[in-house]
Amino acid sequence: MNTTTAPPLTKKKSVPPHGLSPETLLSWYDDMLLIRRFEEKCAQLYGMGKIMGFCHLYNGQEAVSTGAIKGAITENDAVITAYRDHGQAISKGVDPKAIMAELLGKRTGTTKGKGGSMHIFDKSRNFYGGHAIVGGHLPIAAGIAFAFKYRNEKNVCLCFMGDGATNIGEFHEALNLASLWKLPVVYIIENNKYSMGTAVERSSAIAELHRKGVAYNMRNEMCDGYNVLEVYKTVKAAADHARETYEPSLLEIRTYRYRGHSMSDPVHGHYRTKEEVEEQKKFDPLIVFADILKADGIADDDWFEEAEKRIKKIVDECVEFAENSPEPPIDDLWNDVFYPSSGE
Amino acid sequence: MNTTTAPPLTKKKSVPPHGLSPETLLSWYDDMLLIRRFEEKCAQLYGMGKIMGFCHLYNGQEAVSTGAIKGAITENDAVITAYRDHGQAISKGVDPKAIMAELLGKRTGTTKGKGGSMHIFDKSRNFYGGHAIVGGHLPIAAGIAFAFKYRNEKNVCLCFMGDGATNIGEFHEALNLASLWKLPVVYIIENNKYSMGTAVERSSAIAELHRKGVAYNMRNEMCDGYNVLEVYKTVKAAADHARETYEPSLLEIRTYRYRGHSMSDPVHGHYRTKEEVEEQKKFDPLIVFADILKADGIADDDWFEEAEKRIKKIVDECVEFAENSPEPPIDDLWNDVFYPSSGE
Amino acid sequence: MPVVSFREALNQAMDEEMTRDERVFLMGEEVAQYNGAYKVSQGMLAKWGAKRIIDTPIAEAGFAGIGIGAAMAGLRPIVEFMTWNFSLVAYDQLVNNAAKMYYMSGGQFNVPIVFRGPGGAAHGLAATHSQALEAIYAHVAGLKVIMPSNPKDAKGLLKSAIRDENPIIFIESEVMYGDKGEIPEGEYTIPIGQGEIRREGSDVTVVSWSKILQRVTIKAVEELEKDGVDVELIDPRTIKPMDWELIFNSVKKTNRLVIVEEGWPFAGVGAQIAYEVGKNVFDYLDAPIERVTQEDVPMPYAHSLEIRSLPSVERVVAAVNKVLYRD
Amino acid sequence: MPVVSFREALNQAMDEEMTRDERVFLMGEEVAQYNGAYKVSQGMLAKWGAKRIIDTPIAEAGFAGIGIGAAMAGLRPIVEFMTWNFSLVAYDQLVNNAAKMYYMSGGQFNVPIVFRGPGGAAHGLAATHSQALEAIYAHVAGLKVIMPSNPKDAKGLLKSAIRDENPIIFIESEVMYGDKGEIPEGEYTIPIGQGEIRREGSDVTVVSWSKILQRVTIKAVEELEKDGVDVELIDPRTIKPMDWELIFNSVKKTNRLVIVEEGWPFAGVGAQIAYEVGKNVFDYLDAPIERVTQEDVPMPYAHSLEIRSLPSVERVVAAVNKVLYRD
Ligand SMILES: Cc1ncc(C[n+]2csc(CCOP(=O)(O)OP(=O)(O)O)c2C)c(N)n1
Ligand SMILES: Cc1ncc(C[n+]2csc(CCOP(=O)(O)OP(=O)(O)O)c2C)c(N)n1
Ligand SMILES: [Mg+2]
Ligand SMILES: [Mg+2]
Repeated sequence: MNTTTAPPLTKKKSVPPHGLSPETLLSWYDDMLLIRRFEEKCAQLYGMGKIMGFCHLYNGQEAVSTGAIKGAITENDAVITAYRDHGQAISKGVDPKAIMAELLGKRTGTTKGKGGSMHIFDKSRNFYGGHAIVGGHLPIAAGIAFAFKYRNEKNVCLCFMGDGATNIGEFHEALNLASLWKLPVVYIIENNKYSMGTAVERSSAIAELHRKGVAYNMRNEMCDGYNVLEVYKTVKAAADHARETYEPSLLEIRTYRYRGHSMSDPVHGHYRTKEEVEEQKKFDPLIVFADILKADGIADDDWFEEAEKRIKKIVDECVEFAENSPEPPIDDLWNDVFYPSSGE
Repeated sequence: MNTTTAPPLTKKKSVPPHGLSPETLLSWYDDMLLIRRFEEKCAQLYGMGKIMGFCHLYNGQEAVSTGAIKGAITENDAVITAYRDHGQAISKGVDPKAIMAELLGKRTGTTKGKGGSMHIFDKSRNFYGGHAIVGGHLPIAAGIAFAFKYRNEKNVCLCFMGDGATNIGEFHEALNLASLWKLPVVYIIENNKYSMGTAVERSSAIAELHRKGVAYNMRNEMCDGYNVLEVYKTVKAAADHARETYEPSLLEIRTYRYRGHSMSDPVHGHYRTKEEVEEQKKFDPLIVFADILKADGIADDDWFEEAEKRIKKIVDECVEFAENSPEPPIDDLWNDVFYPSSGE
Repeated sequence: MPVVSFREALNQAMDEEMTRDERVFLMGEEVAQYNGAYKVSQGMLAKWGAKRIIDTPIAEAGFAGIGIGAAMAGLRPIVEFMTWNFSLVAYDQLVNNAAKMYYMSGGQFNVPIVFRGPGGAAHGLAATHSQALEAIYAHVAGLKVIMPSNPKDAKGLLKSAIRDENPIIFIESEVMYGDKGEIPEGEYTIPIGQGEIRREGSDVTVVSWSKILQRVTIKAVEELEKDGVDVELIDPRTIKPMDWELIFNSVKKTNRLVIVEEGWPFAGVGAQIAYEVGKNVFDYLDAPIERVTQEDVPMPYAHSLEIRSLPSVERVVAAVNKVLYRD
Repeated sequence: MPVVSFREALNQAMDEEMTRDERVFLMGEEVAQYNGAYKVSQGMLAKWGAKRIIDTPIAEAGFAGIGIGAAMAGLRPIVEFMTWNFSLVAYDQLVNNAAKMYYMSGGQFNVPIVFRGPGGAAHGLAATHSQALEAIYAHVAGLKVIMPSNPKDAKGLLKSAIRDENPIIFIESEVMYGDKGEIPEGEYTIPIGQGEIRREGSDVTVVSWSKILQRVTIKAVEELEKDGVDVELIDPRTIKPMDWELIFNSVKKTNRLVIVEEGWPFAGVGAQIAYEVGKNVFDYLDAPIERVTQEDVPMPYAHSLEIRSLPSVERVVAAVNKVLYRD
């Protein structure tokens, strides 16, 4: 079995769906570009030893985060993901300054320096983290959706996972329960072809990961993750379906990670060739989307130059903010273990 | 979703597969009858307080154990199952005297009184237990098959589980690994319609449980578990396939449990009606098989009368043996914790 | 005062809290249609309906995680484990998600959830089904562990647990479900972290909890009383946070301590109590602290072996006599 | 004597045992093609091939269970957890199957298997990835727990573990993998259950193990030495079974004990050591036993908080001074 069943990589000009204003589309490009530049800065800072621990970058997968989160859902919808979480946090509207401060372990970080790169949380944005035990957040996503339904709210929960996460037991339990109980959750597999150094076909008995939904009688689809518009359409349909019927979906979005698994993993070597990575970069989601925007006359070269400047400034501000932020006071070590209970 | 997709209950005369001698068929009937009478005796002894703890009886499911174990596999093949394990142990040739002694907590029991009803083991018969944590033995079964393949042996491992066990994470992990690595294991779901008091359609998002194999690209089939010959054919095909190709199968065998989940659970009440149970008993595997044997002129009424006497005698001997066996000495408490290691 | 069974006390606590707060719901295997494997949720489906009394498939990690997610999103789940033995397949959810979420999120997402069910040995359930697991939960930062020994404490503490804003490990005992006891009229709660002196005494302090306290330790204390030994018996009720002052003050008075627990000895809860007492009231100790625990073996099935493996009246009496240097 | 890294020592142990016994194989995430997430299995796939060096999907319960089944069926698996944090999703397999199988089967199916990988905190991995879990494994009847602190012990003990007929929990440390140390020429093993006196001394006994011993306790001992304090430093090397005699005899000599461990305080391994010493050499103790442990909180990310949460040289020195009544 192999993954050639992936939709052919395509730069084909796909017309923006009806009802999306140029402003909206451009804001999506900004989001993707911000994620890209933000991550490049992270790599720098990690190299300088300013970011510690594990740091998993999102380069190459931006269209998934932007199309699904910034594009397909609303403020009140929830997002939960794994440890490769900077991109989704940004798309959900989490202040990039606070994310950068978190990475530097500062008191102004998203979790006051407690969680670090793998555990970004922002309750005000309905961003539920940032989870580092593979598969551990899949039932939590169903639980968030359970709460929405319990309160008769029409919100949905988007849950992102990697291809490797589809092989762990909690995937099975969470999807069966979500389907059995009709919980408004959209499970999104970001299939970037590898789980650390293990190719999909070496870890899953079926390579068409969305087909795992069949075992749960769950609506399932696959789409091209290089094209933000395709991602938007696919996720929007699933989210709307969940909103109307409470029925969950399992989506497989084919994408690719340009960097190593984490900062300690080389870009290529043991498990993939330099050629493979270069080949993939021809379908860079930023380029694919830029081509569409140009072809549709929504943006010209000047605009893209401006965008680079605008985004660079934001990233610089993030670093400045983070660098100038205070360390957490030592007393914080003993805070936030237990929420003070009025109960008793 | 409901379970009406089950094969229609049938007493249809199915011709014994070619190559099965009358002696063989009659030995199967003996095996089924022994299990039935053995379990009835267990119920009595439990009522008298001689058997302690949880005791899960097999009445109604005999055709599965006999057809699959006594029928379809050989001495060198391995069997592993859950806590409803007396029947499979008997079919695998474990001495019923030792099983009964175990239930009475005697030193002569299958595990010297250490394991009890839920943990029957017999290494000499390649009977790997008797496991009481739902789903916990599914990866172990794959591991036994792994060892067979590692040593280039042509044995297979039969792994029995209940319908409820298909919803737990280890089902997913074990089946994916067995298929991915081509391990010679046959997973058999004994779908008796209920997981304790929970009907299949209230616990699984799909009621056709064998279809879960699709998610693992695993050979999967369903068969009528009331007819020992159908069970034999289906399991034999899967076991032979595993022997030849190392490829696993997932079999769903539709059956029914006449008694409560365990001795503390009433036969009917909360989750099923008296009528349902009575209706099911019309398709008692012993009756179904007896009709076939008579129709084929392999056995007559006298033979069946004889069989009852023969089996009753065996069961009486089991009880006598168990009753007269010694309790384990207190020192046994501290034995068998660690195997004495020469290693260091 | 009304007399109710342990089972009814738990049922009342859940029922009253569900009345008080519509965010509270109960989820677990066989809790609804079957009225509970041990009938603790008797009648609750009929009264509250399938929205709030929910049967689950056998998927402990899955429904524990759903409870955690629901709690993060504003609900207050009660998750029943049919027995605590089955929580081991959900251990990661409790340790990495329930216990750490509030801290990891920098104080944003607290997890108000109660995990409850029977723990310890019953009779003849053997190794996989007879585990007293309080130590492996109390060891984990971010969890509170409660183990009541009687209906009054069970109801009062379960109500406090349901109202608590944090994840709670609430361990009962299936052999105690039928125990009857008086409970106060009407509404009451018992604070988490507050132990109780079950019997005042001056000769020796004995700390014990849950079923072993009720089934073994109390009997031993009665025997010792006949024998002229005046035991101060302490039921901590909450294992973590432990009511240290209560224990320290008692030992200051008696100068001797015996700890009786059902769990395995190595790094058990009693080891922590022994360490804290040794550290904090060292100068008051007139004898080495003794512990009575389960033998360091998996639980056997045979009755004679099972009872020998668990703490017994004889072993408790012997331990008390030892710290009193009597023989 | 050859000098090798901790990583190489482990690699040699596995390689030598695979040469000695063809039933031995290695299984885990990224152990083969990637040569190990931390390169402990460097070169092993190339040498032994895919039959005996096996990459697994992310399914810890699944492959731990496969290892257990293979061991029951006559093989001798080494199962690597990328880190011990991930063993929590397989906890039931280790506790209910690996630990209990031999006993439950009445002495028929022993489980000769080694579960190994790095434990404890590294740098900035935060709450889910920084857990020292020895206590929750040592608590369980039927498991042996080994925690070497240097290349020599790592190799000798891993070889003994692989040859042992029982399930072994073998906990390493990713920050120690690069540590270099002398090892004996050629074939050698170190017995499970045998501690080592790392430094003889007369004033106070300090028991510590694994990374904390190597990174923190030794430094503290050096500082104390300058300060004229003569510490007897003991590395138990095996957590369970613990080498009690070695510790008791040392305390009989020094009359004082400090235990330094990375894990959480409540019902940690140190609590058991404190209890055993208090019980067995009570009359020799001239001061309350002190423990230095991780703070009772989940691990934070920020460096300053992380180092404050873990045992430090300052805290160890302070504890030693305390039991010596110095200030
Ligand atoms: C239960 C568990 N096992 C192992 C790990 C170590 N680990 C972290 S990420 C990872 C690979 C995950 O790959 P995938 O799910 O495809 O996500 P990706 O990194 O490609 O985004 C592994 C094995 C873990 N965090 N949790
Ligand atoms: C992990 C786990 N959860 C819960 C239980 C309690 N339990 C024992 S048997 C059972 C029902 C199993 O039903 P099924 O798998 O259909 O097998 P059957 O009893 O019908 O043969 C449950 C919930 C358990 N033993 N293990
Ligand atoms: Mg991936
Ligand atoms: Mg069933």
